[in-house]
Parts: sequence; structure tokens; C-alpha cells
Amino acid sequence: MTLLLHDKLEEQSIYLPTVARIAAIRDLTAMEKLYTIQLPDGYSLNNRPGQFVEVAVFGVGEAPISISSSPSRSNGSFEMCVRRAGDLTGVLHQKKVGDTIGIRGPFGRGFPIERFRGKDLLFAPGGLGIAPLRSLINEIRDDRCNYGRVTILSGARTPGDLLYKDELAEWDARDDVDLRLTVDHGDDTWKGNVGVITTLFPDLQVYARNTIAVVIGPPVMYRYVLMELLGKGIPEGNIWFSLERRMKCGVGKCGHCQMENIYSCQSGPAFPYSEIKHIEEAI
Amino acid sequence: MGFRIMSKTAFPDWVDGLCRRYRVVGPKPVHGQYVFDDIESAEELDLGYSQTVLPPKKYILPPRETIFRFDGASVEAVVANSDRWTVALGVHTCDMHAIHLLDRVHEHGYQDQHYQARRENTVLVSIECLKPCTPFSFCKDMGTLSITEGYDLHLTDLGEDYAMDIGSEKGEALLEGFAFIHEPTDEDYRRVNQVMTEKWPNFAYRLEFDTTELPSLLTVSMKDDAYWDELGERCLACGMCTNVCPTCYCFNMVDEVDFSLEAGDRIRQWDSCQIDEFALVAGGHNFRGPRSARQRHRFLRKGKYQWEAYGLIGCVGCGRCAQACLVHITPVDTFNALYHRHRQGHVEEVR
Amino acid sequence: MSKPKVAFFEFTSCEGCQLTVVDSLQTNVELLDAIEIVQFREAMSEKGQDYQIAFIEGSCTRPSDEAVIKRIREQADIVVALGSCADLGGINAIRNYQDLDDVRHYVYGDKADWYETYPARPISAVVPVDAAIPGCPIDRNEFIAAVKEVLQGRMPQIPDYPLCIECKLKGNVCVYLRGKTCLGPITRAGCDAICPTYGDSCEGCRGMVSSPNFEYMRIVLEEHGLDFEEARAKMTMFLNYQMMELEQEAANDNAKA
Amino acid sequence: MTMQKLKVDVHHVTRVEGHGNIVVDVENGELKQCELQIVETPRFFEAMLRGRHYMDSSHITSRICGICAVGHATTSLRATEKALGVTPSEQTVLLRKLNFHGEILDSHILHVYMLVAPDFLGVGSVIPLAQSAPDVVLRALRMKKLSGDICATLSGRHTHPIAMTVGGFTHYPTNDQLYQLRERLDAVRADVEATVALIQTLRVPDFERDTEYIALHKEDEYCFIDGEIASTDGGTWPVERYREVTNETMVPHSSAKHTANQRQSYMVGALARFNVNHDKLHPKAQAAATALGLKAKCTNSYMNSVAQVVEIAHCIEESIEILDTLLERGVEPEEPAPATRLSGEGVGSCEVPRGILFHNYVIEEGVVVGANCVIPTGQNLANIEADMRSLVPSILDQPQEDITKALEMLVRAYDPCISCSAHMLDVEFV
Ligand SMILES: Cc1cc2nc3c(=O)[nH]c(=O)nc-3n(C[C@H](O)[C@H](O)[C@H](O)COP(=O)(O)OP(=O)(O)OC[C@H]3O[C@@H](n4cnc5c(N)ncnc54)[C@H](O)[C@@H]3O)c2cc1C
Ligand code: SF4
Ligand code: SF4
Ligand code: SF4
Repeated sequence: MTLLLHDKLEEQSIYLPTVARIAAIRDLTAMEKLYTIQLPDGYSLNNRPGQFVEVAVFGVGEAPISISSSPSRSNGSFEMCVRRAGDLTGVLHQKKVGDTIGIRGPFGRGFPIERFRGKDLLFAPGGLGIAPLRSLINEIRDDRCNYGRVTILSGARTPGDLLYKDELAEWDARDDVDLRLTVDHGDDTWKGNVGVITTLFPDLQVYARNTIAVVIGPPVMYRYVLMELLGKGIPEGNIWFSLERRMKCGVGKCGHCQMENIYSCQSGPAFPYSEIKHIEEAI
Repeated sequence: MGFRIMSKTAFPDWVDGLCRRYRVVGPKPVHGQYVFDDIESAEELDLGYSQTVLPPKKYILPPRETIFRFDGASVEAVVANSDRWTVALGVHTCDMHAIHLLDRVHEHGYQDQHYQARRENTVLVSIECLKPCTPFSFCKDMGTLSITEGYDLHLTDLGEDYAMDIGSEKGEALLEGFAFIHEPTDEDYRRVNQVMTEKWPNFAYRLEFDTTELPSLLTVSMKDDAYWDELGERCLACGMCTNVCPTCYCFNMVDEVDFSLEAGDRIRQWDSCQIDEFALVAGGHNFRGPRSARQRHRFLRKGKYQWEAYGLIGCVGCGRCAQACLVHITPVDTFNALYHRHRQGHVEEVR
Repeated sequence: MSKPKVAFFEFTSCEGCQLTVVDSLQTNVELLDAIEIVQFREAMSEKGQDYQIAFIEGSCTRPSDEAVIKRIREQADIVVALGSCADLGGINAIRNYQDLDDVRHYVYGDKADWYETYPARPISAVVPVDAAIPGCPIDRNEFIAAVKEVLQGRMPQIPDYPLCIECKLKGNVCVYLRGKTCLGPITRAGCDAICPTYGDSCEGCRGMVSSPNFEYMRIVLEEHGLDFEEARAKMTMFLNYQMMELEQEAANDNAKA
Repeated sequence: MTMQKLKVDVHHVTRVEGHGNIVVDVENGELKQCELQIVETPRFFEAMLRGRHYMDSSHITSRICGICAVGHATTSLRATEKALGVTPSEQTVLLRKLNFHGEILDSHILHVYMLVAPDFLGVGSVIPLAQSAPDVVLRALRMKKLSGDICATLSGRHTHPIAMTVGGFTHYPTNDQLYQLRERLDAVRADVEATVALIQTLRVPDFERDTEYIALHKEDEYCFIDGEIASTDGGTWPVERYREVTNETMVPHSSAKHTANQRQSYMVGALARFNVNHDKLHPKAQAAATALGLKAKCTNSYMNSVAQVVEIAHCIEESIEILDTLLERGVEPEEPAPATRLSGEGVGSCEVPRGILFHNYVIEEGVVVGANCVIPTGQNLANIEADMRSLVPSILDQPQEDITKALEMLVRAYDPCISCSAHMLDVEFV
């Protein structure tokens, strides 16, 4: 029997992590590493794209991290991309293959991928936003024929900050994915677009009614991308965001992620704009 | 389950008996104020207390609590299952209502086993308030001036006697084997009813509108930036208001390790939405940076969000925050001011 | 990090923080196994010059100490300011508000010129400092926690929320309700609110939180019977250096406007 | 062969509190220079007190020294109380005495075990002892923790006590806490015996030089708080006339002032207290003195550390007695005794671990307008130099390292608290 991590939490304590092992580590950039986490025998994450786990580094604390691998490719293990941003992520970056960490989750409701079937998909990740989106993109790629056009507009600060370069190249090579990259500041090697992510929109043609847009990135990005998307006529219910907040529990108790009456960790972090447009604190 | 009568002369013996069997906590005087603390005999207890610094919530959701222990690759949850009850004596009805809200939050969605274990271990002996406890309380407005359920035992002061309403088997167990109680007579019913009718006029309504309007008032007032800015300018962001509040439950998690760096505890600790870093995230974005946004969050959470999320208003009118606040930000003043500003059209103006 | 080499230094201070370090051994003897102390003048004769972590106690109060502090900075990978004197200027900075010549003459009379001194300043005013353990004296648990954090490969973290939070977690009766005043609302927590717990007001020895509302703090003090000067005195027992900086900033802003 | 030329320059004497250098210069067998230079930065506490509310004085002055923080606070409170006509209750006096004992114990244990013992055991610090003699180190830590806990129970912490205030305390221990201290003190008696036994095995250098010994004195007790000034050369002075005894002067090589009374210099501290008040010691402490070969009047400055051990025995016993009294009468929370006036002058004096300490304040309308503090180590400086001058010629035949070590040990025996001594002087009183 495969046990959901959840089940174990329900039994003893919702705050008790499952001890898992770091199976592989890959440097993506100077700041980001990709971790493959091996769960103990019999456990499976059974996640949906857009969900996250609480990662515990014992002796330091816990942080919410998106699941970066797609459920279609999980096999008692999953991947996550971690940026060195402070205490916990800093110590995590010093860990080696074979070291143990704690995992709780998956949490959040994720993207309702069944509702995306047959639709054109427009992905707009900024910076680290590609981490959770990769899970969704790969899930769709493995089931490509069930979706319409797939467009990825991806932005990073500099070419060196681009995450998943090899996978980007792989997507780019496919003719069923339209990948467009931009960086805020170019360098000698960079031949592509320079400018913030919204500069990619003017050239973009969409079939608005049939398009689902998924936007994940730093908080400042949402408002601007939203205006572009609404400007293209994409319906409010088709524009999805991941609203990441500070979180200390992942289970709707600690209060940190609250946006008015909504707990982002439980009701989100993936939300369609239609659900949150009245929430002053959301975007 | 009805009620029993216990004379006040027998009451100390009963309390002393409880002290021998259980951990008993109750209000004790300290430096002119009161705190809930362990009681070893009836003498230490002062049921005529005004208001305690911290609400009795601290026995169910302690300020600091070990959630689990870790040692290398093993983890073990620490859940406070205990055979020994904690009997909280003399809980005011506002605090009872607050515990009711906490119960609802912690059983909603995921069950919080740590909360529940302590909750199950706690026996609540509440007491009917017959006069306002402090000039800051506004329980009558918030509908928390009395209580009809949720207690294990509920005391009403009848002068010479206590009426003891039995609310649960736990409550009944506290009376078990104690000889000096009797079934109520008709006269006792009359006395209880009299006390209950006489108490109401002792309390004043302090909100100038009906509490049922609170959520909708706050929905409009959300945009009253000028008002929130004024609060933000005064607010010290000291967090006292939330830390003394019986309905606040936000927390932080911190780790403590020994020198092996391998073994230690994960500890849950009360947090406050009023401090700078409560909604700060990596990358430096603060979702509630200005103090005005934090004050607004606090009041809307109490008067609106909790209502929308859990069907209960998040403030029970105990007045602790009002007494604690050094710059005199109080729910009564805030709600009344918003009400007047709304009536005078301030909010529309802002728009 | 494997057994880091640690050195302790002191400048103008009462050495109470170093004493607290010694006292922390009472409950944490393992400390001696976890780190290698190569220099600690108060407690040992050896003077190793090879260290990675330097704990500096005391304020810098004379120009000639600056070179010594800079040498420490060059040698150490991590410099930690130990205690209020080092972190804030602390009690030594009270005199910055007074006329320094007057101060010297008051204490040393006509021999004042024999003794070199200048306004007291925190170590961070001389060299960059990586972390601080504030407090007068430091809290021993916080010191131990800081050492563990360094061993874990991260910088020591101290709370950035007000003391009132801690004070209320302890269930203390607010000293304002006992007829006193307290700097808890603007002071950085981390000492377990020890002063209010022992019935006294907080004097702000751990420094201010990063965005203190000190205008309203002052109003609160005045409301509780302190006049402007008394309120200022209250707020400057340990915080004079910071207050003078803030006042300077305000003056500069005014000049600009 | 006697050394004709010798230069000793110990930069920053270690294992003492504060910064001091020893400088000795011998040319052609003749002593040219012999100084204990105090290079500690000046602290200016007296100046910092001016303009402050009288309630702040004890909190500010406790920061003069982290090791004798309770001593400074108590002395400061006594000065303020005398200035403002405050009479503390009997309970306050008892609690303060107990707190004071906690500090004497703490400081003496630190000095004897951590700062002095390594010299006798031939190591550089207590750290290698943790390996070679763990039981000794653990005993020291255990005894020191108890001393610190006494202070923590009464005033929140030892270094910079909190709950001590003008007229009394702002916090009171529970009877339960006192009872636990009583139990622990009882248990620590064995450690005291072990300490005496350890010190018995150490060889204290032979060195005699008669000087004047000054300490506070009371008829009915081994005095630490209040009392009058007494000298082994005869004479007593009320503490208010401390200036007649201390006669502070400044010397260029020291940021601490020097003092002299009836001779060129005098000594204060445990040995001085013993020489003045030995007959008031608890019988167990007198027995310890006998066991350790300490007899009044002792003129070997190195024996100061031994006198500290005797005081450890005394303070443990007296603490137990105080606790018994407190437990019997029960500690009742009480409001601090009020000030009867807001202006006045007062002198507080206590025997802190390193000797006699004076705080002298002038207060006007609740604000401190004048202050002077005379610190024990400052009073010892001239005497230390006199000792060095007498010692050096007699050991010139020894290797330089040994001379250096002997001098360092001598300085250390005084348990100098250099950071507190760096304050100073001649304040024209307003
Ligand atoms: C739903 C969700 C998914 C996330 N997915 C990823 C991911 O895939 N990869 C990744 O690298 N990061 C992700 N993050 C961000 C990540 O959680 C933070 O970088 C991490 O918590 C920082 O922790 P730290 O201990 O390293 O930093 P700290 O030393 O604690 O602090 C660094 C900064 O992070 C802020 N911070 C502290 N705790 C949190 C918290 N719980 N949440 C957010 N900010 C916090 C602090 O205020 C500070 O500004 C995600 C966050 C959320 C809410
Ligand atoms: S918000 Fe204030 S009045 Fe309302 S329950 Fe909380 S503390 Fe009491
Ligand atoms: S005593 Fe001081 S720290 Fe404590 S709550 Fe009151 S103001 Fe805050
Ligand atoms: S309560 Fe205030 S003065 Fe006391 S130790 Fe803490 S920060 Fe310092």
C-alpha cells in the first residue's frame, strides 16, 4: 500500500515531517539547486502540479517549497528547486547526497489540470516561478495530445539566472511548444529579448476564450502581467496565479499566509483571478 | 444535565479536594492584576477577579510548546496526552466563547492533535459574570456575557451558595463523591433566575450599532485608508494586543538543537500579526509592511474574516487588548469610529 | 564547520559579557568540545592569533583602538559584536550627549589630557560586523544559540520584534500597570523580558527593533509623567548612540527641507 | 649570579579583569622602573551619572564591573538611600546580604579556580584542566552556578542585577525557591571542604611585606555592607569621611587613580578583611583558615587568594543562616521604602570581593548632580607597585621567565578588577 504523506500526518501530528533522503543534487545557477528527494519505502507524494511541501532542516526550521517535478514522473521521489535565500535554504544548500531532511505535504490545492484539457496554455513564469510551473509543464508534456497550443514566456534577471536551461532548450526544440525568453539585463552571450516579462506580450497572439494563463513569479510581477492578460481578453477565470506567502504550517493554522479571509496554503496557493479579485491583499 | 447547589462554606473543601486529584489552575492576584496560575489550595484562588493578563487559552495553546523531537533520522511527535486533567477554575464567559472559536479553528480542515490533546485534558469550570470586570470589556455587545454550552461545570454566585450547572460528564466527575451538594429546590431556581435577570442592567452596550452589522461595516471600512493610517501612526507594533487576546492563535515554529546539531526540539510559539516580519517573504517583499495595514488586518480579522471563515466573530469583547494598549487603540473606539465615518460618508470620499 | 577557532577581545566594557560566556559553561560544558578557544584574556594566558571567529566585547572609545579592531577584522572570517557596548555603544555612549571635555575634566581634573578618549561608538562604526548578540549583559542562552548557529554554517540570528511580545508570552503584569515606564515596545526581544519579569522596566539594553515608533514611545513616556528631558534620559541609557544618530538624521532632513 | 639587566614588559596581564601592563626595568642591578600600568580605557561613570534620575544610578554604576555588579549596585543604593533618607526594611537588609554573599562566592570561586589555580597547576587556563582534572572543573562550575543562582533568585541575574532598587526590591523569591537554595548550599559544603583540601596542596610563594590593611568593620559581624572604615595601623573613620582615607592622586601611567592613607600605600580585599575582622568569621571559616595556615596579621600578599577561600567557607555558612531566618519569617512582597527627601548627599560603602568600595552622590531634586566612586583595585594599585618593588630585588637571581611569572602571579593574587578602577578623580563637589 502506498501511504500518502498526509495519512501519516493525520495519525500523529500534522506538524510531524516524514524523514526523507536527498538522492541527488544538481546546481542550476549560482543561487539555485535542484534536489531529488527520495521518500521512505512505501510513501508517495501523489501531488498535483502547483502544490508544495514543507521542507524541514532539523535544527534550523521549515520552509514551504514548491514541487518541481511532475506527478507523472514521480516514483517514490520528487524534485524541488531551492534558491539560497536565508537561513534554512542556506543550510540546505550545504547538505550532501545521502543527508536527511523532513518533508510534509503535499499542501495546497494545486492546479485543476483536468479543467485545462483541450485548452491553449500560456505559461508566464518569472524567476523562481518556473520551479512550480515545471511540474505542470512536464505533466502536460507527457500528455501533450490532450492540450492545445502551449506557449511559455519566461523571464529572469540575467542569462545566468535562467533556471532549467537544458530543459528550456529541450522545450524550445519541440515544435509543439512556443518558448520565448527574456532577461532584464543581457550580457555578451545573450542574443534574445531584453526587458521585463511584459515586453514579450505585444507580439503574442492568443485565442483568448480558449486560453488558460498561468503566472508565477515574484510578487511585483503579478499586477503588470495581469493587465497584459486582461488586455488580451483572457477571461478572469482563466488566469491562474500562485500566491506565495510566508507560511509556518502549511495547514491553515499559523496565520502567516492569510489574505483577508483566505489561507493561501489551503485554498491556494494556486488561484484563478476571478476568485481573488475582490481580495485587496491578494495582488 | 441540570444544576446542583453548593454552599460557599463547602466550596473551599471542594477545591482542595480537586487540588489533590488534578492539576488545578485559577485566577490569582499579582501586583494588583490577576493571572491564571496553578492553585494548591482554595485560599490562593480569587473568583472575584477582574481580568487575567493572559486568557486561560494558555493551557490549551501554550505560549511555547514542543511539537516534536528529532534526533538524526528519527522524529517523534510530542503530544500532551495525559491522564491527569487540568481543571481551569473560574473561567469568564468571554474566555469560554474564545475557546469555542479556537476549538472550531483547530478541528477545521486538518485536526491539530496538539491542541486537541490539551483540550481534552482540560476541564473548564466557568463562572457567570455579574458585573463588568474592567472598564474595557464590552462582552454585552459581543454576545459573550453568558454561556449556554461548552462548559464542563458553570458556577453562578448566589450569595451564600454557588449554583453549579453540569455541562458534561467531566463536569459531573468533578462533583463525584462530594457530599455537600444538593439538588436545586424551587427556591434555588428562583434565585438563579433572579441573579440572571438582575445582572443584565449592570452591563452597558458600548458599540453604537448592532454587532451583526460588524462584518459588513468592516467590508466597507477596508478602504478607509485615512483611518487606518491614523492608527498606524500611533501603533507601537508591540504586539501586546494580539498576545493577550483569547482568540488569537497565530504561531511561529522555531528549532532548538543541542551541541551535536543533530538532536533537538521543534517548538511552536505564539506569533503576532502586528510585528514587522509577520508577512515578510524571501526577496524582501512585505505583504503587510505599514503598521496601518497590520492594524487593519487585526481588526478585520476579528470582526470580519473569522466570521467569514468560521462563522464566529473573532472578538469576544474581553477588553484585554484595550487595557494593554499604551496608545489607546481599542476595539470599541475603532468600531464606533468606523461606524460614524461610514455614516458620514468618509469612505465614499476616499473612493 | 569543524571545531572553529574562536577568540574573545574586549575594549571599553565591564567584561560582564565575557563573564556571562564563562558562566554559560555551567550549563553547557560541551561548548569546550565544540569550539577551540585560542584567545580569551580574561580567562586564559595563551594568545593564539589564528582564529576564524572573533567575539568583540566593548565599545571603541579611543582612536588608538581602531587599528587593533581592524586587525581583528582582517584575521577573522566572522566578527560578532558581543553585548550592548559593542553592538550599540551602550552605556558608554551616555557621555556622547555631554560635552566630552567637560566629562574628562569632571573625572580627571586638570590631568584630563593624560588620557586619550573620543565619543564612544559601536564596533560596527569602526569595521563591518557580521552579527551581534546584544544585551547588557548578553543572555547566555542566546550566546550558546549563536555558537550553534555558526557551527551549523549560518549567521547568528536575533529577534527583530519588540520585547512586549516576549514579556506577554511570560504572562507578566505590564510594569506600566505598576506605575512605572518601560521601553519594551521599541526594544528588541531576546532576553526573555528579564527586567519586567523581575519587576523593573526595560531600559532598552538590546537596542531598538529595526523600525521603532519612537515618536509615540516618547509620547507614552510623557503621558506616564516623564517630561521631555526625563523621557530622553530614559531612552538613552543604552540607546544614546542610536538616538543621536536619529536626531542627526532628522536635523539633516530639516536642513534640506 | 644576579641579573644586572632585566626588562619585563607584560602587555595586558591575562586572567584578570581589565587591561594592565607590568613594566619592570633593572639596570646595573638597580631598579629603574617598576609599574603596573593601567591602560584600560577611561570609563567616566561619575560624569555619566550627572543629570540622571536617582533611580537610574544603581543600574548605570553596576555596569562599572560585570564581576562585582551586585557590589556596585548595593553600594550605589546605599549612597542614594543615605542621601534621600530611605530606611530599608529588615527583610530588604537580609535579602541584600544574601545577594551580596552570592556575588562574593561567585567572584572568589572564579578567581580561585579559573584565574589563580592554573598558575599553581602549571597550565595556561582552566580549559586544559577540563581534560586533566575534570572533577576540579566541574566542582568549580557547580559552585559557581550555585552562587550565580543565589543572585538570580533574588535579583534576576548576577551580572547587572535587576530587582534591586532604592528602598528595597521589585521582585521577591518564593519560599520554595529559597528552600531549594538552602538544600543546594547544604550539599555544597562538601565542595567547600574539597576546595580547602585543594588549596592546601598548593605552595604559596614566600613573600612578606608589612603594609596598612583597610576594611569595613562592624562589632557584630564579618562586615560586607555598611559599617565603619578600620585600619590595622589603628584608627576608624565613618564612611562619610572616606576621602581622608583614600587621598586619591593621579599618576601618568594609569587611567586608575592611586590612593594612600597612613603609609605610602594600603591594601584592601579579602586579606585586608581577614586581617581586620578575622575574629568575626564563622567558626567553620576560622577552621578553614587554620587548615590553610592563614593567621592574622598576614603580610604575604599572595595569601589574598587563600583568604578568599576562607571567605568562601564563611559566606556559604552565613548564607545558610540567612536562608534559615528568611524561611522562618517567610518572605513577604513589600513596596520599596520611600524617599523622605529629594535632595541630599550620601556615601555608600561595601566590601566588594576585591575590597572596600565607596560611592558618593549629591542629589538635587531627584537628579544626580555630583558623583564620586572609589574602587578597590584603584586603592590597591600603589600597594601592588610597592610589593613589586620589594619583590624584584629579592628574586633577581632567578631566570627572567620565573621573575615574570612571579610578578604576574602577584598581580593576579590581588584579583585586580582593572576595568572598574579606570574611573576617576578629584571632583570638586558642588
Ligand atoms: C508556496 C510557496 C512555495 C515556495 N516555493 C519555493 C521554491 O520552490 N523554491 C524556493 O527556493 N523557494 C520557494 N519558496 C520560498 C521559500 O519558502 C523561502 O525562500 C524560504 O522560506 C526562506 O527561508 P530561509 O529560512 O532560507 O530564509 P530566512 O532566513 O527565514 O529568511 C529569508 C527571507 O525569507 C522570508 N521568509 C521566512 N520564512 C518564510 C516563509 N515561510 N515563506 C516565505 N518567506 C519566508 C524572511 O522574511 C526573509 O525575508 C516558496 C514559498 C511559498 C510560500
Ligand atoms: S480583540 Fe481585544 S477585546 Fe476582542 S477578544 Fe481579543 S483581546 Fe479581547
Ligand atoms: S512590561 Fe514592558 S515589555 Fe512588558 S508588556 Fe509592558 S511595556 Fe511591554
Ligand atoms: S528587559 Fe530590556 S533592559 Fe532588560 S535585559 Fe531585556 S532588553 Fe535589556
